[in-house]
Amino acid sequence: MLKFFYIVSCLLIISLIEIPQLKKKEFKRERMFYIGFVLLGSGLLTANLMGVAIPNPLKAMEYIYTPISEVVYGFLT
Amino acid sequence: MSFFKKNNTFTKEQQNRSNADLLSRELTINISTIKEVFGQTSDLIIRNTHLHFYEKVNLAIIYIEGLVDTAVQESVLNSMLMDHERTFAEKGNDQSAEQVVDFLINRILTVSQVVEVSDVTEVKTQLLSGNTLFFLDGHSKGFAVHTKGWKGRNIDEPESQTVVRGPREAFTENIETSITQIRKRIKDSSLIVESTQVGRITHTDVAIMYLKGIANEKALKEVRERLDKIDVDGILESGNIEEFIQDTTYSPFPTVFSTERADVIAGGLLEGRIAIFVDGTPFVLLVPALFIQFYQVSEDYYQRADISSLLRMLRLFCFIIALFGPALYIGITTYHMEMLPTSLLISLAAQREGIPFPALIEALMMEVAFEILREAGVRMPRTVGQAVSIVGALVIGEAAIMAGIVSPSMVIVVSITAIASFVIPSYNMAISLRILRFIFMMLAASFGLLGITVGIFALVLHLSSLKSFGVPYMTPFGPFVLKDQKDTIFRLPQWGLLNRPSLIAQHNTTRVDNKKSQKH
Amino acid sequence: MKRFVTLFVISALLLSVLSGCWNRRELNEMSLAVAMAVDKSKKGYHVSVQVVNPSQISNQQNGGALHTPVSVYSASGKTLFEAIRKIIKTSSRKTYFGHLRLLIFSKEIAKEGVGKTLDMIWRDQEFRSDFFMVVSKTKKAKDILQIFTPVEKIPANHVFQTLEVSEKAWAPTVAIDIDEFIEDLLVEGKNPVLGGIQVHGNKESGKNSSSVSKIYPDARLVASDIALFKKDKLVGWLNVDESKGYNYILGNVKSTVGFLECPGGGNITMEVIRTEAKIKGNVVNHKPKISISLKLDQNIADVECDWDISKQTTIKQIEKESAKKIIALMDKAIKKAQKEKTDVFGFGSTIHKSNPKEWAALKKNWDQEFTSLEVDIKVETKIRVFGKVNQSLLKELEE
Amino acid sequence: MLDNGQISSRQLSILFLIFTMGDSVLILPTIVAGEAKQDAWISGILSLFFGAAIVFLYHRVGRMYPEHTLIENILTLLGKWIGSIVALLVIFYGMISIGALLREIGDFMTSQIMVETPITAIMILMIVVVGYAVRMGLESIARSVEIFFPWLVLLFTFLLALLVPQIDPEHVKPVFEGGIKPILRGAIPFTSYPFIETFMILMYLPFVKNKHEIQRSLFIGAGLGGLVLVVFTLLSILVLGSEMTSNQTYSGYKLATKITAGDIIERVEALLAGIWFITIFFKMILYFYASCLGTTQLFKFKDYKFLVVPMSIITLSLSLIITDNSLYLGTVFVEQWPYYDFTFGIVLLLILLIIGTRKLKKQKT
Repeated sequence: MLKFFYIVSCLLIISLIEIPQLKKKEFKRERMFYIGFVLLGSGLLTANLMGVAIPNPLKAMEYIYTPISEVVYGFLT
Repeated sequence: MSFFKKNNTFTKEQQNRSNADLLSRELTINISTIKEVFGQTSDLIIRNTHLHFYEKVNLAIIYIEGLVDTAVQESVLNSMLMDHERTFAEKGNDQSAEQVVDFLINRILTVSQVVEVSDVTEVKTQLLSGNTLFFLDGHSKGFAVHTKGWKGRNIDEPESQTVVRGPREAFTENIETSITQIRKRIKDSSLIVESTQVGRITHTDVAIMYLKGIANEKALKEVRERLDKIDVDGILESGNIEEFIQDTTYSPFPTVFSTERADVIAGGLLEGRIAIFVDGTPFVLLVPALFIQFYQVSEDYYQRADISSLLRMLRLFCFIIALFGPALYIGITTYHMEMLPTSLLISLAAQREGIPFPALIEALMMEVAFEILREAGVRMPRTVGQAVSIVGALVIGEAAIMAGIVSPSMVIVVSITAIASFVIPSYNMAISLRILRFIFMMLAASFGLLGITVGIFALVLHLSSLKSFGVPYMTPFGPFVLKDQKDTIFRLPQWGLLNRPSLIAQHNTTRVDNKKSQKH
Repeated sequence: MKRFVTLFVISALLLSVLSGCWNRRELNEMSLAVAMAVDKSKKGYHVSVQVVNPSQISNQQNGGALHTPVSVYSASGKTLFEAIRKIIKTSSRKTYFGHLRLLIFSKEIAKEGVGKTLDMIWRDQEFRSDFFMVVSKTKKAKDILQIFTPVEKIPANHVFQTLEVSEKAWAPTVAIDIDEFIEDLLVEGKNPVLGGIQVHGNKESGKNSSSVSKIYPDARLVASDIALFKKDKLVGWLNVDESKGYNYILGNVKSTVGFLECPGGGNITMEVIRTEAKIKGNVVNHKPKISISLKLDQNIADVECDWDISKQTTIKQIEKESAKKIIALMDKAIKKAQKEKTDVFGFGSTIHKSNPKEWAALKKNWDQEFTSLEVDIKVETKIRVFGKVNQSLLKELEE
Repeated sequence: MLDNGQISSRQLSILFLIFTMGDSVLILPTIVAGEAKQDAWISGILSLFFGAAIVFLYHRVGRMYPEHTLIENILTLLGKWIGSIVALLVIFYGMISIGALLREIGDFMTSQIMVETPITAIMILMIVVVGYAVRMGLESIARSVEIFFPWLVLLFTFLLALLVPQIDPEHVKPVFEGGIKPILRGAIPFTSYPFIETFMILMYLPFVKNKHEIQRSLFIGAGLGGLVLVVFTLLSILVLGSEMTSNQTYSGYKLATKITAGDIIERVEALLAGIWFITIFFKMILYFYASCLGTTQLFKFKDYKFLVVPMSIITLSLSLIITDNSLYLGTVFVEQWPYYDFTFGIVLLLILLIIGTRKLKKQKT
């Protein structure tokens, strides 16, 4: 829990410094993306730290590539 | 003489700027204007008299006491008030005021330089720079006679950068003396001095010096622009200038080199660097400055090449110790004990028995105590300084160990680090190491060698992101320039140093006529 | 942007400082284990650890002889790791194994197989691989840790150095570290060996510090013999001669001593200074064959008989005799290993390397093949130096 | 150009060399020795030839539009819709690679050196520095890699010199025991980790000053990097033996523990871990920079620097998500990851090359 607070407060500080800078330059789209990305990232991070199961992208990769791998290995043994 | 020439163009510029307060033809009005400008200051001397040879005209001699060289001034006054009647009379007695002035300037005043002044601002500057002003009644221009000269320090040995072999001549606070010291060393017409004044109130003389055709034009333009941009009431030391013109403010590393040694500046100029002189300080700035430059001393070029190469390596080694010494000790003894030989580990462990603090706190305590001692030693009068060091040595070296607060090995580490940091020739680089050392200690205490590695990573990234007047700070390591390696960590013998650093000089990098360049 | 950069650095620093020091161990918060002994207990393992008392070792404090230079903690547990952790119950500090010098297995454990035990040590990152492993010939391995040793204050160091030096200058011992042991286990066609250690003298009084205050201590730790393993199980021992033979075969001998009986009574002693062994494998008609050739340089060290060694014929004879003797030693070792059906010499792996195709067929039944393996030994000795004198004193006295 | 920095061809060589070595220098010998046993080094030499072909492919793809990065190529050649999706996949590839690398180094640290330190802390420390590097811009990265390079060479020479006495030539025997198949099996990871994974270098080619020297730089970088890996693999086998090499999770680290030089230089593996740190760090930085730049080009942002913080948070969470334990990642690295690399590093690039050459031909006629 402490870790979580720590990370979130760090992010908050960094964001508070960065967002005004983006505002100054009139980067509107960039600002939206920034906020979106940070929220997505910290959401994932928090969920992970809270122990929520998140689908693992490697599982998808495993699903796609295992047949290929097996074919190649079958060929080479 | 280029300096003075440049000075003239400077005054012309100023003329254009302030046409508002032109001088009057009436002498009394002029005098009262000046009195008004300076207020009731008592060192402003105004003498009303008239020329000996042309009594018709009233004359005022104005100067500020203490700023003028009395010997020069005396001779000037002498010549003015002396009997020139006969020579003058030859030309007829009813001359116009212009002719009088002409005669006065060209025939009588036996000084190097006379400048016409026509407005009040200029009067102010001239007076304040120590010149003596003449005003003739009925003439709308005054004349500034060069009588500058106030008591300054004699040329002394450098205090901050001492050498065993090499010239013992340091700059003084007087900018003209300093410039002369370089001129004396580089007798070439390509040595250019550009003067300006910086500081709205102090009007400090600042001069840029470079070798035409050798110095990097881009950097030169940059220097001029940055100097022009400075807008502040006062410049008291070259450090003020340095802060205004450096590339990166938030970096512990200096990107401007400063020295009080004339030979270092001369050497830098020959490499194509640009020197910035500031009146009132013996420290002259040299740009662009590279990281490695702070680990070289002028003596390296006066000693034998092999010896100075070894000494340079020693200095870099000391850089590593000064930066990482305590951090490595903390990191290894608290995280990587397997790296120590067993017997050493046992003896370290024995020393640490009964020490109440963790290694980090122990090291911090010692380092802070040492920094206090060092600072005290610098600020103390010399006679008291001795006492401080004795007390310090006793407190740190003996009592702390006896009391069981720190372990002897920590004392060894801290003192070696301290001594190593004294080896670094440049004071401002040594300071940056002092700061970084603490950061590395923290990193080592929380992540061991990993923390140090990560710290080194960030440090190198930071260093390679720095630039000094357009030249990457870490040249010639990153970007790597093979040709320039000959004078960085190693120094080849003089016959090997035929090229100037390529990123600094950029063109005209050959030092010698190629036909004659080979050794025999 | 620049402000951001500085903030980035600062936040990184804060992170590192505030997050604390998880892995930090102060030197005075841990005890340094130098030797570990594993015995069998009813439940599982009985682990004893010899830790250093730094203040007694260091040169600083020479006063207090109140404490011993090392202490032994022990605990029992179902698994090795549990037992090691249980030691904390008796010791005030966490044990640190990064500087372990010696790992002793009791005979019982070795017979049951050390593989189980080794896994934890092999896996754990704190254990390095530069400690020696030995099998205790004394019944309880723990006893070995309790013997005071002279000169070297830390007994583990004493044993470590004994093993290291005696492997170099006295052939019949081996100093095996965990890397070598595990490599021998993993390699096809090779079985590992370990050195043996035992206590000579009075075990009980050797545990008292008064033992080392005598010039001749009551108990001494002696490295001797070689333990034969089949896979990870102890199956037998090589005695002094066989151990020597073993080392000759593997070319481990750097220097040792051998003697011959003179024809007219008395002995002549040779110092071996250089050896070079080559093992070659071959398969003829599906029958594996090993040939060993050994080249050996000797010095004459001690002539205690009246043999006339100034003659070249005598020297030739000595060379021949000593070669014969060494062949006998090697033969003995091989015989013993064949009897125990364990290929500690790696003949199998030699065959594997020279004839990989044949090996595929042989390896299934290698233990059986090994017992009837034909080994051809060739030894070539050369006498190089005769010391400061040429003729023996006895011979001179005769005249 | 978003970053108006430029790198010299020399800096490109070094960057590519370190990119090639990357994490391979830590884990590759283990994986390859697991397949090809004592013939792993032959796999390595074989892969050098495959690698040369692949690097040639990179060069050809980069040469089509010398001013375009990979993402720009994808967007122009594959059309708006397909292009955007493929570009997103490539960016995701970059990010998940950083996640995997981060996890790898975290696992390495927590299993070998600092057991009690939470992996998150180590990974945060790493990503902070990587992000810092990306913020500094390409020129700074290139300059710092030049500064690190001599140290890398020094450490490597040191390792090599001190391990030569430990070599046992018997360990490479018997050669060709299992025929060619195990060697080819070993060559799959040996080709994919150093050579195919580095296709992201195409994001950097437009920034090179001397375009005509790109080919040379790429070959020098890949050649030297590959050679180092072969030497490393051979060394692992010669010193540790193939059984031990495949038994150790980090054979390179184990190799460093073997260093002894007369009781003076011993137990220096924690220092030599610097080799792996430098290379893995730069691999992460190169992926990170490429991903940021790619995203910027895909969405036509004006600056890439603001992406650093959000991207680092996402990669950090990715590295936590992708695996529960180090073993799973290990198996994926051996079994599936090479083919994942293959899809992007070869299939995608070949498609781009074919479409690109056709288009260029059409423009000419």
